[in-house]
Amino acid sequence: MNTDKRLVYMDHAATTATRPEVAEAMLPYMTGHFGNPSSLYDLAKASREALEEARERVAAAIGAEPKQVYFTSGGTESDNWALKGVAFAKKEKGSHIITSVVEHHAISHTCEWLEKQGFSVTYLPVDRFGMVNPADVEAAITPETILITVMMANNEVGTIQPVAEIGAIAKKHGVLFHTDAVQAVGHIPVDVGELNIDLLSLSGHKFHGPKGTGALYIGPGVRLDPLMHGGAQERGRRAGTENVPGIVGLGLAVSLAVADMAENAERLTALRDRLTAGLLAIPHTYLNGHPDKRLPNNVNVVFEFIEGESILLLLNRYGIAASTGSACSSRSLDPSHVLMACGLPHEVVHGSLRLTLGEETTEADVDYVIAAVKEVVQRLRDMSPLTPPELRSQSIGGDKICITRR
Amino acid sequence: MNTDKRLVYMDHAATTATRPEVAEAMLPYMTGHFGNPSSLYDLAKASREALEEARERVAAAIGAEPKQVYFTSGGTESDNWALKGVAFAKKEKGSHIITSVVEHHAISHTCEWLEKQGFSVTYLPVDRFGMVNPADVEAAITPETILITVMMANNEVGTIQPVAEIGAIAKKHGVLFHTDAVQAVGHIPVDVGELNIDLLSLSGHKFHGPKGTGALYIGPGVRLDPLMHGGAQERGRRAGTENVPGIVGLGLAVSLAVADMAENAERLTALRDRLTAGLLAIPHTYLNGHPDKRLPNNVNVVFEFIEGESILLLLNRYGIAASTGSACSSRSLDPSHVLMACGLPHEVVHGSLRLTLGEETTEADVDYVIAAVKEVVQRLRDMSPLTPPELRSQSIGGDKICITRR
Amino acid sequence: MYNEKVMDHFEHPRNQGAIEAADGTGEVGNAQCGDIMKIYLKVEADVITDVKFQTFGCGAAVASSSMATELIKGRTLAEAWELSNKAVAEALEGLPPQKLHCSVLAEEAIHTAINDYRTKHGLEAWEETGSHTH
Amino acid sequence: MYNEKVMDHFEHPRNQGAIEAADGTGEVGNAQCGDIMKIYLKVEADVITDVKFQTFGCGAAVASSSMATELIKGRTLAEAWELSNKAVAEALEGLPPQKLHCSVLAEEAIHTAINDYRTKHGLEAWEETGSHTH
Ligand SMILES: Cc1ncc(COP(=O)(O)O)c(C=O)c1O
Ligand SMILES: Cc1ncc(COP(=O)(O)O)c(C=O)c1O
Repeated sequence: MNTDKRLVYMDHAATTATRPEVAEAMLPYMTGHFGNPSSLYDLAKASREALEEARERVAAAIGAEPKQVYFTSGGTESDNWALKGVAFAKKEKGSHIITSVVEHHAISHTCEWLEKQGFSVTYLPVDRFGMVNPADVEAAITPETILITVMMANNEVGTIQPVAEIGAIAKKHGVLFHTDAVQAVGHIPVDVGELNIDLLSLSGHKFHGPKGTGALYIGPGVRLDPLMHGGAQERGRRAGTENVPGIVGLGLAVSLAVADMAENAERLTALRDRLTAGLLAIPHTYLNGHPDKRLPNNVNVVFEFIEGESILLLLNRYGIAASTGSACSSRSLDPSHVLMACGLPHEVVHGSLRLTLGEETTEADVDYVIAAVKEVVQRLRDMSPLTPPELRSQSIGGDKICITRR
Repeated sequence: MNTDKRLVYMDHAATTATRPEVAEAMLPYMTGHFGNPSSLYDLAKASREALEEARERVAAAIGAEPKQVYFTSGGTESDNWALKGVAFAKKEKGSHIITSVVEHHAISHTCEWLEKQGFSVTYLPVDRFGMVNPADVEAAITPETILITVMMANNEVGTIQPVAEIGAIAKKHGVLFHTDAVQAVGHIPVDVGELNIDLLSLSGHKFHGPKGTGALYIGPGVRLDPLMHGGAQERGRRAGTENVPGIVGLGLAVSLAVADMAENAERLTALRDRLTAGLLAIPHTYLNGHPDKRLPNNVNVVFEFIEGESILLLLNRYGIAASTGSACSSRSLDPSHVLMACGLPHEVVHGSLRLTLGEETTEADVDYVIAAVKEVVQRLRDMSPLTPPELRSQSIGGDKICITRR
Repeated sequence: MYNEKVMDHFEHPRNQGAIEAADGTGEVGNAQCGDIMKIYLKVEADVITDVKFQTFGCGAAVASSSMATELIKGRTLAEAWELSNKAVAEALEGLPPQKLHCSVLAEEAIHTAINDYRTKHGLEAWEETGSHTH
Repeated sequence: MYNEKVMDHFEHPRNQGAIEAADGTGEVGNAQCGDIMKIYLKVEADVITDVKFQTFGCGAAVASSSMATELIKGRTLAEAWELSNKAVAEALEGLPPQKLHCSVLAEEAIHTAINDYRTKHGLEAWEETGSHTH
């Protein structure tokens, strides 16, 4: 086993480090300018101004107006708010929601809960690349439909959905359109106007902003109940003392992410493709998600005959941080619903590996990961009862696993 | 006008500065140990351990077990979750909730929303000190009652409710008991066991912890629906990537607050009483809230004939940060529902001033504030058409206001 | 929350006080809503030679009273009648939306004071046109 | 998530591999659930003289296989039959609750292999008592 103590973080879709300059920008609002922004004394002025500057920054990043941006505690809250908020506000008008089978649990579990409250939900299928067909969206619309929610980019397989087409359909039928853009904002261009988006969720820690911060874009004329009832913060729509330091960090992080986005995306796409090619050179390995309509930083593959948690544990020994859709590594013990929805058989889903790159990822990292994965996959295939003989390693001794022949 | 640029922060019930050592403790979890705690690679270990250490600290502060503590984004979320969570989980069993008229809006507005969803809510009255009568709680219980929610200490008038008695009644009748302890934790002793509490809300920024952090204590056997659906974080009860730095800060802050609590409370009580006495020496001035069953740091008075926003604006010129229950300073333009509930007439409510002290408050601060308030009250009374002649100042010239006689 | 002009008029109110034996007075608002404004007029030959105010209310209420009295001092009653709440708010370089009603109060207090003067002098009260800008 | 003992057995699995012409083999689990364990036994005079495993599964599955094979090596079949999943988990100094089923799998794989040996040798298969500790 390789004992190189290099650290290669390839789980940027899970979370990212807060940029040092973002953390630094937050500090003054923790200890010094700590005033409650809604107070009228001078101490509150700095927090109030910082709040509004952050709102402008988030708005600019998604082509919105500042007053359409509402701060939340993260992507999960934004998703819950959008869905429950619209559902409860519109329940007199209708009770049907359209979504897809590849949404994040923040959407799908919310939909399931709403079903228990009497709403009906259509879960649209996807093709083998994880892509929703806009025609399916249109076909699912009924007079009862109050909301369509389809994510902008998938967190597991990286597939970018045809959001513009879905937005146009929603508009044509006068149905509200929400998109979970948690994996998209800061990574690919997002413009709520061009895409006909009524509601959009984003989360700070996915683009080197602070954890526990997010926002919901609410377009003009959209009515929704609060998820957080209480004080009159956020123009009465989202109660709770504002997390000013977090919001400042979110604002700065999104600005920085968007500023470097095009350049970064180009570099990451090249690295992504290099990594993909390297991994697909391993026999019985397949790419998940769309070959090119995908996030610039996402690689997701399956290796036949082996299980993902084992892959992660061994990669960890190489200092590589990654993720899998295997049931064994999820707390719910269910295999990835996204990979299943793409048509992968159960047993293969367990052998998936997601590697998501970031700004600091280098070509050397990619090559190191390719080499490590090769070793790990071989080692586990040697151990697996499923591996066909021709894939087993013949080497004996060393740290390698050897097949006992008697 | 006094131009002394001293800064006296007396709005600790609104929010507090994050302690420098708390902010410092958070930093490593932003930039270095940023791993998602649910991942299985080494990078996640530090965040996971920090999370569990914080959970132990919060649990210790309220006499709970770590596994009964669930992290949230603040007091508002905890309140919303407790109420909506129990309501939706128990709606088959019953649909009646008991609360008081002096709750924070995070409770009262949530109750109003639940009424729209078909639940019925009893809003118990309070006496002139803002105190709920436990006998009223017992009398309000019906076979339909699923939840009693009464706050531990009031954020406006500081009155400490008879939570132990209410808890005992709830237990006797087998009804769940939630308490909003946002103003209590870190300020007065709280023990969920002794008080028979099933659910308890707390918020980090009220005891020098970070904004955007909070927790909900959920006692054994309590069933409630999630407010945040999504990932399996917080043992599947509260979804969303954990705000590790915030949680670390919350944990440290609550430990520090509780460690100094008894000592601080004693010192603050003396300062509070000195401030109260100084202010009550102003004619036509009355204390709001309970004379001694009140938070050690809370002073709330009304001055007849003048309006609170004006008081705050002038105090701000003295560098004093305070708050009022006047409608004019609330975004909703409603006067304090708490003061109204205590039986104060509308016109008097507008003249209320809340001063909430903190660790750094000195006797000199208190004396300075007394002197400043005297000047401000006189100045505004001189301007008011309601002020009886004997209360008007006779002085002419200077920065004082003079009555024109022709 | 308030701009500098408003804060200046709040902190250094012009014409604050009462006029004993005023020729016209007008009091509007009520304590329940948190705003009472009282205007005192001294009138000579149809011209407002002096004006004072007393106000119970928020910063915007005080500033509106101060500005409104400044704007009508030395004007004829007819001119003063034309002073709109909008003009008061504009002279203050803007008020927060939820505080515009304070400028309305100033307009109403002046109207009430003028009509008090008119009726005391046997003249017909002028009628409100009811075109406040909120 | 896993303790050091588990990680040690996962990273350095004992008795991993296959035995050609084994006297008894047992395969349990299925790929759909993400766990398959296969045990190979070499038996001489009722004693397990050699044992190997192949496992498709998570860290706990591999570690359980490794530990279970260690525990039965050199034991009689009757002794090996008595090995409970609990004993495997304890020997590993504990498994996360959601991973206890991996130790059950190891117990089952051994039972299957033993009965394979027994039936091949014309003996009656032993019966499961069904007392796994989950
Ligand atoms: C697509 C998607 N939606 C929602 C979320 C939830 O965001 P958060 O964990 O910030 O609440 C995530 C990430 O976890 C995500 O990838
Ligand atoms: C009694 C009480 N409950 C709830 C809250 C809401 O807490 P937060 O603003 O942290 O959401 C507050 C403070 O604002 C409060 O004082």
